[in-house]
Amino acid sequence: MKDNKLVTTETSLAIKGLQLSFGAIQVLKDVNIEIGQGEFIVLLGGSGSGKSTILNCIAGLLDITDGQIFINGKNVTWKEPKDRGIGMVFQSYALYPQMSVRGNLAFGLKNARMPKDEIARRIKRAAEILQIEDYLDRKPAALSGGQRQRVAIGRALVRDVDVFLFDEPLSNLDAKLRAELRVEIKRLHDRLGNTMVYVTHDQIEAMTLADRIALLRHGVIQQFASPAEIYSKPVNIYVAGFIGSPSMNFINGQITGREFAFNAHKVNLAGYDGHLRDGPAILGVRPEHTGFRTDGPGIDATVEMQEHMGAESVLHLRLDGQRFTLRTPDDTHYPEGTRLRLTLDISRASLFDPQSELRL
Amino acid sequence: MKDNKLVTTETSLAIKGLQLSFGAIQVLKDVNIEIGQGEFIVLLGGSGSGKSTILNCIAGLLDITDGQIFINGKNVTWKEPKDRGIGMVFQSYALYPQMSVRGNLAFGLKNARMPKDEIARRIKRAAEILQIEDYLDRKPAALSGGQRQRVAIGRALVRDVDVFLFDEPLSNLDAKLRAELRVEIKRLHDRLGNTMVYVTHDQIEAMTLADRIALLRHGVIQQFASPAEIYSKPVNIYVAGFIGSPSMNFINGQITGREFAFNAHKVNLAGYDGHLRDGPAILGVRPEHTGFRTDGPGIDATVEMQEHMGAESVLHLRLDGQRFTLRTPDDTHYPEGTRLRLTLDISRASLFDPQSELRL
Amino acid sequence: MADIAFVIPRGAKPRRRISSRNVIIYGTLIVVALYYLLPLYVMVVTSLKGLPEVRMGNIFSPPVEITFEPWVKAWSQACTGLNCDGLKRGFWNSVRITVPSVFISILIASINGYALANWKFKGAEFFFAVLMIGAFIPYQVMIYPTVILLRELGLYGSLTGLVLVHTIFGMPILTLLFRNYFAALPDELFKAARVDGTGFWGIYFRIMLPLSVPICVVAVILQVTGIWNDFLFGVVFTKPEYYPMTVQLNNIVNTTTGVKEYNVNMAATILTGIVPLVIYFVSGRLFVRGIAAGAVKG
Amino acid sequence: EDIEVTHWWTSGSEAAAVAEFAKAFDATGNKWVDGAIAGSGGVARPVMVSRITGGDPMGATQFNHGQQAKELVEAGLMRSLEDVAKADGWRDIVHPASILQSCEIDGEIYCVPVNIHSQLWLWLSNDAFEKAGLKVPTNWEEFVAAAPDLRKAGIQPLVIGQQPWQAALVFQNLVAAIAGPEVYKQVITDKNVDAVNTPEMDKAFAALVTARELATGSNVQEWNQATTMVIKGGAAGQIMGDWAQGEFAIAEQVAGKDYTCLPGLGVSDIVSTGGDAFYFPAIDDPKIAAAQEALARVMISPEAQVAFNLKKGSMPVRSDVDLTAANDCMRKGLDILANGTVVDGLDQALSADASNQLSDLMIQFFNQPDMPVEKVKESLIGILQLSS
Amino acid sequence: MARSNTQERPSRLFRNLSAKIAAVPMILTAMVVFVGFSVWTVVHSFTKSGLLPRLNFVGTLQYERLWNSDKWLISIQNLVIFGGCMLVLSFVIGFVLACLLDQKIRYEGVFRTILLYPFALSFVVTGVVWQWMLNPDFGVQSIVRGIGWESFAFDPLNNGKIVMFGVVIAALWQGSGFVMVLLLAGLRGIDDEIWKATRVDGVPAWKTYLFVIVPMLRPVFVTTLVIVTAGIVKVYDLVVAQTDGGPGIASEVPAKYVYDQMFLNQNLGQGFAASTMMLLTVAVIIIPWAYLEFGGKKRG
Ligand SMILES: Nc1ncnc2c1ncn2[C@@H]1O[C@H](COP(=O)(O)OP(=O)(O)OP(=O)(O)O)[C@@H](O)[C@H]1O
Ligand SMILES: Nc1ncnc2c1ncn2[C@@H]1O[C@H](COP(=O)(O)OP(=O)(O)OP(=O)(O)O)[C@@H](O)[C@H]1O
Ligand SMILES: [Mg+2]
Ligand SMILES: [Mg+2]
Repeated sequence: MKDNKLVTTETSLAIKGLQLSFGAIQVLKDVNIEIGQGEFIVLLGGSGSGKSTILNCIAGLLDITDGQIFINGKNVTWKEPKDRGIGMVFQSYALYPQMSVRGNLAFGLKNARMPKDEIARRIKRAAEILQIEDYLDRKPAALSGGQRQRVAIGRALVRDVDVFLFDEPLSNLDAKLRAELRVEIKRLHDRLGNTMVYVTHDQIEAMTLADRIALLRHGVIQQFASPAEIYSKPVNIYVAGFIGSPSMNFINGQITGREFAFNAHKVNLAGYDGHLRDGPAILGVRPEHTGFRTDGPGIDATVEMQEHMGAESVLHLRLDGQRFTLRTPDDTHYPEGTRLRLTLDISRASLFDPQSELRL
Repeated sequence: MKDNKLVTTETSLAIKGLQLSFGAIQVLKDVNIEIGQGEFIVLLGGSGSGKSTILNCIAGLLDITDGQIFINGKNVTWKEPKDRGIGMVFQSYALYPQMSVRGNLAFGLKNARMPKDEIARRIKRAAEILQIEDYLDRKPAALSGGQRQRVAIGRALVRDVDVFLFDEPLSNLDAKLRAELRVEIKRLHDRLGNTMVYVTHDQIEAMTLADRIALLRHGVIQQFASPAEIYSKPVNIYVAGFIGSPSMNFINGQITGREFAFNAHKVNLAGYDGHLRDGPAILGVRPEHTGFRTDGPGIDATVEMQEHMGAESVLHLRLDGQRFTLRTPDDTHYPEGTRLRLTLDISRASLFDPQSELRL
Repeated sequence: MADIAFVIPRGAKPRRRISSRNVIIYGTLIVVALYYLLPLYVMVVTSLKGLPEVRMGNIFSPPVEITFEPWVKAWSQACTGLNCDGLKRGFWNSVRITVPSVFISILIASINGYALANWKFKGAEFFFAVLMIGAFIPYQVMIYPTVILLRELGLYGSLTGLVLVHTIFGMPILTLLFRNYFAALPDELFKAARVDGTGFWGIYFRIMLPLSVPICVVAVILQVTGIWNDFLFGVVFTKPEYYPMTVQLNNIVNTTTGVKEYNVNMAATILTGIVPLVIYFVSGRLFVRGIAAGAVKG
Repeated sequence: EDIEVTHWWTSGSEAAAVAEFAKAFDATGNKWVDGAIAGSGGVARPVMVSRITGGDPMGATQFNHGQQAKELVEAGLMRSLEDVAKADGWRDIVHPASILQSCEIDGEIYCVPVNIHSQLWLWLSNDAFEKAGLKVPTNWEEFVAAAPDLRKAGIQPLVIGQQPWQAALVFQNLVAAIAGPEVYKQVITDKNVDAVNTPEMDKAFAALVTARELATGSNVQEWNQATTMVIKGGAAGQIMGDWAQGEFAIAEQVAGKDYTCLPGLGVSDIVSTGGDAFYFPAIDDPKIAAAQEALARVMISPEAQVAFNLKKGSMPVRSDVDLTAANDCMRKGLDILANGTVVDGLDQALSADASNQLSDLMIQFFNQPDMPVEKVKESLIGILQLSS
Repeated sequence: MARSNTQERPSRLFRNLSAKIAAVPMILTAMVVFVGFSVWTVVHSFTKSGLLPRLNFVGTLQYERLWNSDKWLISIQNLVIFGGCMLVLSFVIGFVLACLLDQKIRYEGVFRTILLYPFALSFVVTGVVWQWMLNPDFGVQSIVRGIGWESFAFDPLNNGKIVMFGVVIAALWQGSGFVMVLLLAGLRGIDDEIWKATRVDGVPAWKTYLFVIVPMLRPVFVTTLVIVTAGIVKVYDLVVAQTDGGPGIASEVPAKYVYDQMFLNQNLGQGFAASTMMLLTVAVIIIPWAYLEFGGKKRG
């Protein structure tokens, strides 16, 4: 799906058998990730799933319990954070409040005893890239949220590191700014070509930014694949439900041959991309992959509510007593009670085993 | 556009000539709003635009500098908050941490010396509506964010008030939960039919929830209209840019007769809904109202970047050296440098006067 | 007035200056403030009276004849044994004791707090808990072993020894303050500094210390007050050439035979208290702010 | 050589007395460095002990002679003055001998006694008796008999301050005067428990109950406040040591005219010894050692003794000096010292622990009108047993 | 566990070495001073040490004597009275004042300064001043009588039954301002929206303070409680300066008992026994608290 950047086969960052416990609580359970040079990886997951913990392990800010971490082929498991060739950007920006923007950018370089003119050169370059030249002498308190976050990125940028680590860098910003900075980070990645590991719980960010997404739950990676694959072929119900907004609709039923039966309805599974088997199953259909018309054949559903979003709308339906959502680029208003006929796009749907919750 | 609820002509809440200053700083400048019975009004605006201030004035939590406030026809300008018939839901939930959920719900009622069985009845009803029956005996600390926010709504609900006030009730929640609770609030409104005033800076919330949106900037209402109208006929450039994500594209040019000329291009303005006049103008086109094809006639643009979002994608283009965004339900990948031909949908576009920034 | 009741409410709520609420609030506060000020008033008034007037009159009556004699006497003439140079000598000793003690005790405690809040190592919490229990031990209990410790260190009777004692006994509360304060600072700041290649000391001196001004103010006030007012350690662990002002104050106030010169006592008392009072009056605002900034977060 | 001398003499007369020593010592070519700490022994003593045990001793330091410094001596922290004492024949010149014996540990002398305070005095306000229309009593019985009339006249018969040691002092007086010096020696000095239950002691205890009755209503804390009541005539009498004279002197009262002093409560001619002594920490520096010796000699020299004790209002430790300047009361004391019975003071006889316990016991007795004598006896026996 | 490219895991001891080195003063203080000295004290409490500490053991003799001593029993009783009054009153007064100051009043800074300044003074000063203020002849009592109320009697310092209340008055004067400031800081930390919520709910202010704010201030109360309690257990200077334990021994307190035994009575063993009892009490109160506060949860 993506090809605008060279993802070399050379691994830039490798995590092997990473385990981490806080006291008796095991937070990370055998995490394995290999990331290619220049790849943009997003760690996605709900709150407490262990995203920040993985990032802190990569950065060397947490002592791991077991496992190894390699950056550019070197084992850095026990290296100090500064010696790992990483830069990190935090949710709360974590700018040094008593230093000017310039001071913030220079801090790490001064620590590395870099010559003055080299520091100045790098700050100049970073400031240009991030368009923060005008604020270089301000204190962080005098900057807006977006500007602060840019400075925070700049702090990683000047250090000329191999791997950028972002811990929910945008979640303190409002929706509009978030969308803007998201684009900027993407441009930055296109321009710099560094490896980036980006933590977020926002699936839009994950979908738009990532070359590959690692979806975490309770410290276990559920799926590590490209956004398109995660979107279209979620490995299990959790992933399927997590990705996509509004969430995927799930329907309990029974597979018999090439047919899926639920309540009084039958759906033909021709075109389904997966391994069918007879027996109970759960059908997952995304709201945006459901067609409808006001009459004709199809599964019967009633409009309960409609959310208008300007360019599109979401219909909240009732289908045999269950809720069903449907998304359409069409903003026509359907009053409560309107009856619709649905058609499910089976080629883009997923079927799950109710026991193992895995995709068939 | 909406008709599923009776919006009577009777006003439920009226704000007349509201002014408010903190010391020398005038935060609200002559705000006038009339809200019908059962209407859902969203106050939308950037940070510091005065949204919370208006809400606090309605609630009686701030002493106003000038103006009058009527609730259900009664002048409540100098009334105590509790006597205004309002309920309020806060961003930080503001639950009483040491009381159980039940205690939180009952606290206000006990203060009003309501009989015990009536309190129990109301709590039961609210708990049912909000589906928090199972947590009634838990402390807020043992609840998730979404549950807490439900309890906070319940606290307003049990008081059986005429007007519900919400101050960014969802902004402490993560994206997924926010979408869910948004739907719930909408359902609640459908069910209760109370007047609701809802503050947010999230335009999606505003668009989906509101019967009418009051868009604020620097304490002045820019536009007070239905979401559809604000979306399709923004009164000025600020409103046009504020609503919609990604933002509307703005193109400087010249109107001559029924044509809009910019750079080397000419666009026919037939079908434009507004009063045209010759002279310089700014054309505003929403990303989702721009069609494209890979060849054929049309305005020439080059793909710079593409954001994939699963169900749709956003194309960041360069059009005569300027940035231009385009949103499409199509997720096909267009590599960087792909040349596209754009067609602008003038019937859904807006033209603005560069001086006054007002829509023509 | 009657028609006002019929005015339709509009505009700002008419704010009554003398509402019953305000009467209660300000009334209570003023009464309480007077109660708090009374002793100070008595001290000042008494110190400005001549001895006969003190003996005759009531302690609250203002001086009939203002005299600064008691102040002069307290400052430079009152005798302790054979030395009749008043509080003057002790004043400079107190400065010599207080300045390094305050500085060093705060430095050490802030390092402790920093290590506890940001660099947790095994057992750290245990040592801290012990320290907290130490805050409750009456100093009197510790005098004897401390004498032995100082003797073994060869610091007994020296200024260094006294500074050490103040550092040790100030440590529990100060460490608590700094630990809570640093724990309340965003963890990410600390992480960012580590990624930027700063070590333990670099982060401490260049990130944490500059950020701890509010809590340092609290610590300085607490320590200046505590150390300046200290009598026990000053007299037990040093020798006469280092005796702080409070020893002279004690000598003036506690002389048991002869006539009590109340006016001189009061003047001496005020003079002794003046340094902490000034520090407190100057930085009282910051004190409250600093406490709010983290000291009270359990 | 500079010698730092620590003491707790900070009041006017005390400081003046110390100055005499300093003057005399400086005249020997050495220098007296004053290290006064006010607030009586309670504040000063821990400082002194700490400094000595802390390894930073002063050149010389005051203690009440008796048992206070015994352990320091035993620990080898104090130097022996035996050589000086032998050479100068202190054992011959110091009178009474008991006062020097208090400085003796294992046959060696460790301190220089500098003065004698007798604690056994009853001070009466002539004014108060006049007001009540009474004759000034000449002994305890008369005083007790006068009490009801004094009360009627609104005068407090006996005033006792609330400091515990004042109560112990009253007890000491009653034992010495009413039970007699023999019994006093048995009970206090020898800690003979059996002697507590003698008829003589019963009389003393009865007097103690009487004293409690006489003292009811006295409402002062410090001893000098009590003395002030006597001076002003608000109270008729106070049992206090001879340092009370200082207060009368400052108030410009004349012995015999404005006030009357009755040694041994006017019952028997006794004085107690007790007082102050200087000890010299062991310092490993011959020059300082020499200076210490010089100081010791100065302190006990006749000239310094006269000068010091006149200022201090106490009696000299040697009988061979002439105190012509002494007033009426001090004369009485000196006479008894020369001819009468001498008993050990509490500090000499009891350990600090025991004497403070006694004080606590007595103040409790005085403050609790319902406390029976039996309880006092019992506790007294306990204290004596503990300290013997 | 065959690792190919394994780097040795550094020894636990040397991780965070700087931090450990920096903590050496704290560790030494904790272990040598607070633990070491306490152990030393406990050991010597079983000896007959007099003026100097010695290891001449006498079993529990000192404890028997301690618990047979009226003075000690009175000290304990006084500490309980003093501590109870101080805790209750300083919190009530401190909290009421904090609430008053929290009303967005004018001249808040002035009032706050006035209420807090006694804190900058030493206990000795406080003791002396209040000894004076409470003197029946020219203090409060004489003033009240002077203005006409002849029978007014308030003479705590000369009345053994109520002398502790005289001490409490002085201690409150000095300490309640500090409690007030701590609680005020806590009040300022409370989310504004809670206040709004209670106003919308129609809860009267006093009820809000009592039922909503006080429970929310729990951590602040705990910290304040620790500081105040530490001060109460240690109370010494104030009593010495104000009453010197009098009248008689009516206002003795444990710290003074310890001091007097060690330095006046020259009976270190007894002083150490009393110290041990105090240490024990402190430990019984504090250790559970410290465990809950610092042992249980990870971050402060
Ligand atoms: N210092 C710590 N001590 C104990 N448990 C911890 C610690 N830090 C994190 N945890 C636990 O580890 C788990 C993972 O935490 P982590 O911060 O990595 O989550 P996250 O995915 O980043 O969540 P969020 O989106 O909320 O930031 C959580 O359950 C958390 O409670
Ligand atoms: N108590 C106050 N004193 C002075 N200025 C205030 C006060 N409260 C608010 N303001 C100012 O009033 C303006 C409007 O504030 P308000 O809280 O209403 O904004 P808002 O629209 O709710 O913003 P946000 O989205 O950040 O909550 C801001 O500029 C703010 O700085
Ligand atoms: Mg996280
Ligand atoms: Mg707001």
